[in-house]
Amino acid sequence: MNSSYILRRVGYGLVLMLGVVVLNFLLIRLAPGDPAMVIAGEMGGATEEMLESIREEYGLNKPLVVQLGIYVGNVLQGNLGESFFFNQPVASLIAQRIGPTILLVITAQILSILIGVFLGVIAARKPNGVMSGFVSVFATIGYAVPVFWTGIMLIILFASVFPIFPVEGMQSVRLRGADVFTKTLDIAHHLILPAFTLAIIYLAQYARLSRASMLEVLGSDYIRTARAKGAAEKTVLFKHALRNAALPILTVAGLQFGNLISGALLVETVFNWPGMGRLAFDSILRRDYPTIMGVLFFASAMVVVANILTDISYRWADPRLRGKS
Amino acid sequence: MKHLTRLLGAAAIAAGSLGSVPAFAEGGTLVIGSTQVPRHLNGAVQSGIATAVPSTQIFASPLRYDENWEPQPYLAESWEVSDDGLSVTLNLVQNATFHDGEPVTSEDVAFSIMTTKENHPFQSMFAPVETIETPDAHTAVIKLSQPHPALLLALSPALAPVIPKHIFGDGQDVKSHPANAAPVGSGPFMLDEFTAGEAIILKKNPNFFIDGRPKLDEIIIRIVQDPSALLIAMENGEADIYPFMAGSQEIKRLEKSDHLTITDEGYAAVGPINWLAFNTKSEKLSDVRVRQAIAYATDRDFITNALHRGVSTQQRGPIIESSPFFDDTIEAYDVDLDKANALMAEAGFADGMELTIDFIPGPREQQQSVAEYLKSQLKKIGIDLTVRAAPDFPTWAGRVGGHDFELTMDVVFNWGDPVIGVHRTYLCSNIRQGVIWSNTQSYCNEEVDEILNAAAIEQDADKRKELYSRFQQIIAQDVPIYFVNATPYHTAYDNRLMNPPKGIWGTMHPMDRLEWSE
Amino acid sequence: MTDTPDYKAESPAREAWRMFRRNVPALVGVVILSFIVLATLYGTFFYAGDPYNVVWAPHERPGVTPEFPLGTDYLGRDILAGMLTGGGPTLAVGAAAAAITMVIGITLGSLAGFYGGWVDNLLMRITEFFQVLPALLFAMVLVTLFSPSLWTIAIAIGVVSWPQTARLTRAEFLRIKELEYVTAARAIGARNKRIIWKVILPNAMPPLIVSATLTIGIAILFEAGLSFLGLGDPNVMSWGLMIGANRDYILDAWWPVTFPGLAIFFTVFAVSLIGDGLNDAFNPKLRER
Amino acid sequence: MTALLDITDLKVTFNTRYGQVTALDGVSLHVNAGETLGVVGESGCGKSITALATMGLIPMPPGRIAGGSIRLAGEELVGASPARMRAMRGADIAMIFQEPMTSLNPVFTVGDQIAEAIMLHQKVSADRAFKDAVALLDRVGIPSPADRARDYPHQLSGGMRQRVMIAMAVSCRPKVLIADEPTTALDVTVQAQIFDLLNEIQRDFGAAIVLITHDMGAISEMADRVAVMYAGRIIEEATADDVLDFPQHPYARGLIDCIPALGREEHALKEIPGVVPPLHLLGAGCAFAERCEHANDRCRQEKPLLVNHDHHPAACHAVEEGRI
Repeated sequence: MNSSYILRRVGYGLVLMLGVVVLNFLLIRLAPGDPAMVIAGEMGGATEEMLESIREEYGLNKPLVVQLGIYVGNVLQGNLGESFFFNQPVASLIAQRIGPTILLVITAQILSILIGVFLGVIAARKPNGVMSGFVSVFATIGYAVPVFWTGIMLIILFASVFPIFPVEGMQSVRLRGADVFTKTLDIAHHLILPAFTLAIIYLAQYARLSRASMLEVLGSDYIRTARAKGAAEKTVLFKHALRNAALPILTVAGLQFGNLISGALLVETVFNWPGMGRLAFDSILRRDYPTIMGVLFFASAMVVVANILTDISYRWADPRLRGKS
Repeated sequence: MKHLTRLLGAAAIAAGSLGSVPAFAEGGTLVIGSTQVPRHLNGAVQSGIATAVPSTQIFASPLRYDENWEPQPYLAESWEVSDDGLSVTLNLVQNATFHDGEPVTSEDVAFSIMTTKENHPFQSMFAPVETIETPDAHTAVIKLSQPHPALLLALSPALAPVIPKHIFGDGQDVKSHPANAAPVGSGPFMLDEFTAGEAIILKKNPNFFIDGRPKLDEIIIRIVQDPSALLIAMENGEADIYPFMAGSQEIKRLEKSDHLTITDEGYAAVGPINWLAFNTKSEKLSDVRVRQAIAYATDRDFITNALHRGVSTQQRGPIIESSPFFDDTIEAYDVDLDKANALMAEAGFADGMELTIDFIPGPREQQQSVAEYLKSQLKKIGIDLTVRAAPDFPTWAGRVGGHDFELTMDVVFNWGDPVIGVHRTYLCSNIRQGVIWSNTQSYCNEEVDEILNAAAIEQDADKRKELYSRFQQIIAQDVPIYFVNATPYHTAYDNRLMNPPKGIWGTMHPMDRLEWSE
Repeated sequence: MTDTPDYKAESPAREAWRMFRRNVPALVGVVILSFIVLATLYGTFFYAGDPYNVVWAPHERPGVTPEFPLGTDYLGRDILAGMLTGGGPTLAVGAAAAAITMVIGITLGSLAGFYGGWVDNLLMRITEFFQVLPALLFAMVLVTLFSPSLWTIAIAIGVVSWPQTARLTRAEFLRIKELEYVTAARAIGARNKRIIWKVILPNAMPPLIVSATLTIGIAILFEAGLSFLGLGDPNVMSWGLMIGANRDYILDAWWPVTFPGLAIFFTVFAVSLIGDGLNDAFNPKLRER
Repeated sequence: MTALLDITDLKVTFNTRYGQVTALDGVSLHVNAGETLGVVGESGCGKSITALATMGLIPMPPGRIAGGSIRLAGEELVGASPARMRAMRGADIAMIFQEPMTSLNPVFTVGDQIAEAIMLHQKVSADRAFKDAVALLDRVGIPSPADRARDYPHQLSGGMRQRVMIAMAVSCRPKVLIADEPTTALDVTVQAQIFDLLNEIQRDFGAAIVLITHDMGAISEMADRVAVMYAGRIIEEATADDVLDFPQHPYARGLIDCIPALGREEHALKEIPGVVPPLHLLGAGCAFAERCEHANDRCRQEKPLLVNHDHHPAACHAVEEGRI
């Protein structure tokens, strides 16, 4: 892999992030409503002097460009400001929550790719078979179900009918003193429903995509070559075909990451998952602008990182792209 | 996949069995479920139940109250009110220390009360306090500009936490002080971990100044904003106590749980009143007959019995009905559509009118549902009501605080003494633009001001009661507010909990006596 | 197979229509969607009822009281009335958002694809930038900042969804502009505007039509998500709003959230069946496999 | 002596959206050890289907072998178990495809792809197989084979890739090597090199080669015998010299006329008018009738059979009747 490519890619990612910072700032400052009023409201009411001192304190009375400069400068130093609501650094609020979100998103991503691709490959073997039909129907269904509704239905189901999975939270508070193994299992147990809920949409899409991609690849000449060599069907399918069919899947996986984060926002809200999505939602309701901006920043950063990783792994997976820019 | 399921299934059983073990023979953990998110943990500068519950565990205060509204010693082992009512002497315990080992002195008490006076939204609590003298390390003398009978109640844990001067007195603004999220107090529990918006973990203060307390080892306040999720947690034993539960579905559902007890005790001092407020300065509502018509058109019975499914109780006046000051002879405005229509016609609105109603975002059943009910009910007297939903609290507070509303549903607490929680709503002097829960109705009646100011300094309980009676009669006539119901706060707790928080302050009170029966 | 070349010459549109007509799932989609659209348009003529009115005891189960076949919600409001009234805004926002998405996406995508060079570069950088922002989060912020109404919701959804359309349009333009008939059009001196609108765009339409169809589905899901979170227009009954409003009571009453959820599901399901059908119809070779 | 590969009356059908079509309609071919059989015809005439059928690579469905037999060294392949077919493919019978560009898997190195073929049929270590692959690359004339073996297909030129394909095909010393238009996609100079290589390989390994092509020039260079196919049938079969010098069937004549060769300058270069009709539109008569200047009513109504004239069979009524 050539490192100058990675550097360039990372550099471009940083430029995108700078764009996100500027956009965030402008959006929120240009929006109607006086942030000082909001801060004061959270503190329990305000007089005009209080508003003035808040403006002073938060730099709200400076010209917009100056405010932007200050904000960008602060972000560059890793300072995302203080939450209006919690009076705590936004960075530390997010630090507490980014882990659960990544855990949820990555788990859902892996689940959906593994199961989806497996179903898709099976379906591609017999393009007109029962499995193929099932994958098509299932993909359309999975795509059409609102993710929050799936979550609610699962809660109804597992809260009262089959109470075998926890339906809210990430860990059981009772296990605070437990050993790492028990805690890990506990988190995994809590993770099942949210991760599955989130995975289901993408799972269906991956199944459909990998079916199409496999069909395309299976019709190609090199698959015929592999068969002509006398390779077994399993080898043909999982070695020769899947390696090639995986390329578009990888691309989509990278593109889906942003959507996955959006979905995580709903899923976290439904399952009371202590992640960034819920922080975003709560902060929007509280008009806690610094926190909203911080979450948008980090969520975008996650997408940028995911995109860079996708690009790099795509180059790794497709030798034709190695060494090109 | 199969293996994984089995493994997790096993873990589920393991976790489940661990989860059902409530506590150990001694000490143990109490998990409090809360739907409210505290901004921070310092009750000296932040009102509201979300902050008060943890704050009262972390910070001790001069006095505490028993179930009968009787003050009890706490940081002050004794106290004395001068005959003229202008000074209150607190004699502090000798052995109290903050969690960092520093002793609690009269300096800290003086600093705390003055800080609260300056920063707490309830300005009437300590408004008459002029100075606090500290003749020695364990004596504080509060000097008042006028008699202030409400002061003793204001020295409760929920309203007057004693905060360490050596931490909060460093010159930073106490409202946004970093220590608010990592407070050091002298209460029975100390902060172990605070994950904003998620959980507050408190552990036993081993050096608590009351011997043998607290009984519990640990209190975990879990914030679960979705009430359904909290219900499930209560049913599964993932949480032990759920205070400030107001939804009929929650109450009715948890009543069915064998391992839980449901009570509506523990909210006497809170005095939460759910009401319909009128902007008396708005064009159409400045006519008292319109306000009366709306009052007569509203069916309080329907709201409490059908809408709230019988869990809430009626509230007819500005002082909570459970308070000794409540006067039950006032006009209650029981539903009477004929009278309502007649009043509308008299006011010149026989052809009806258009109005808007806001509601405070909160428990849906108490606020939004009532607003939506009014939309369909007021149609009967020709009022076309538009519900103006606010997506969030700041939006609503902006409208109502900015007097940009006609009707709004709101919930306001009495906070024990009328001086603290009632006066603020009716005094002409408290019509303050931009301040929520001030006199946002812009109601001004000089006679009411006179009565309230007299009641604030009246030290004779009977005379004070009489003054409040007159106040309630006038309010009933002027209808700046139509009182709907007492918010039906209930607490659900595990049956095995001993000494559950049923005092006048409920869970906004140190839980040092709580213990598990096993 | 190479041994079965297609001899019959048919106009592409006719061919597509013929293929579509034979596509059973797509026809199922058309039937479901027509039913839903008719029900939201005319349902209230047959089943009058104000969805805001408290008409009965709260949480009446469906099928118990004949007047309220789908039961009542937490306030005692008629769920069926809500379903019939709530579909209109949901569908309208979906369609409007898809239209906005297509307009932005096609405009930027065709400019980028047609002109190439720095225009393409700039527009694609902008597109990438928008793709970095998590769409729902960004839409939430937009809706909250500019106060929720059907229009702001539609615009917010459009603003976050266009990049994909832009990329698709660009790719089509890049492909088509190299084809002989475009060269021919240039040769006879057609102006750029004409080539973009009259020559290339019509030929790029098939994948764009498919994409537009799917965008409607995505937009409906978006609207539902926003309403569910309480960020929709609170004064307009919509399916998402019904789910969000009744969510607190799911342990006691499953029906007030289930029915609107099913309605959203069937709408999006039908739309995507139609989209798939169109896709197959425009690309008959894919279907052969 | 029995032929090494003997195809008799092979019939292959496909289900398409136009209904069932017959892609091969009674094809019979044979090739002996060390011999090269050329199979010629325009695209779509069934040459590739014949090759794929022989390899057992007809996609089923939609394809189906409706009748006939394929024998390799006496063993019947039609109806052989998939496992048996797999064991034979690549080992006893191998194939080189038309498109070296796309016939190699883009994500594996060429060395790995050859080594895989070796390991599929011989019990050798991966190391050994790779070394053998390098040797094979050397054998097919690829310079610095050890380095090239670690290259991916896209890093090689078309000619190189075809050499790789050949190396892969001969890696297990197959008895029969089917070369399906092995040079079509290549430059003329490279074509000649590939043919030389095939000839050498045949000498060294003694394989029978079935060379499928539409290029009569290739036939003249490589083939011992030639079978001409049209619309799923063999319409003429003879030694290469016979067919090239004395083509019988009007279609074969047309093909020969297309060759721009020395010594035939008196003919202007001709094209056969029209195209091969789609299989689903085939009527009862001779499939070539629509394009044939000699066609009469009989031609349009009755399918001509392959009739032996002086060891030079052709399926044409006109030839049979002596009209041409």
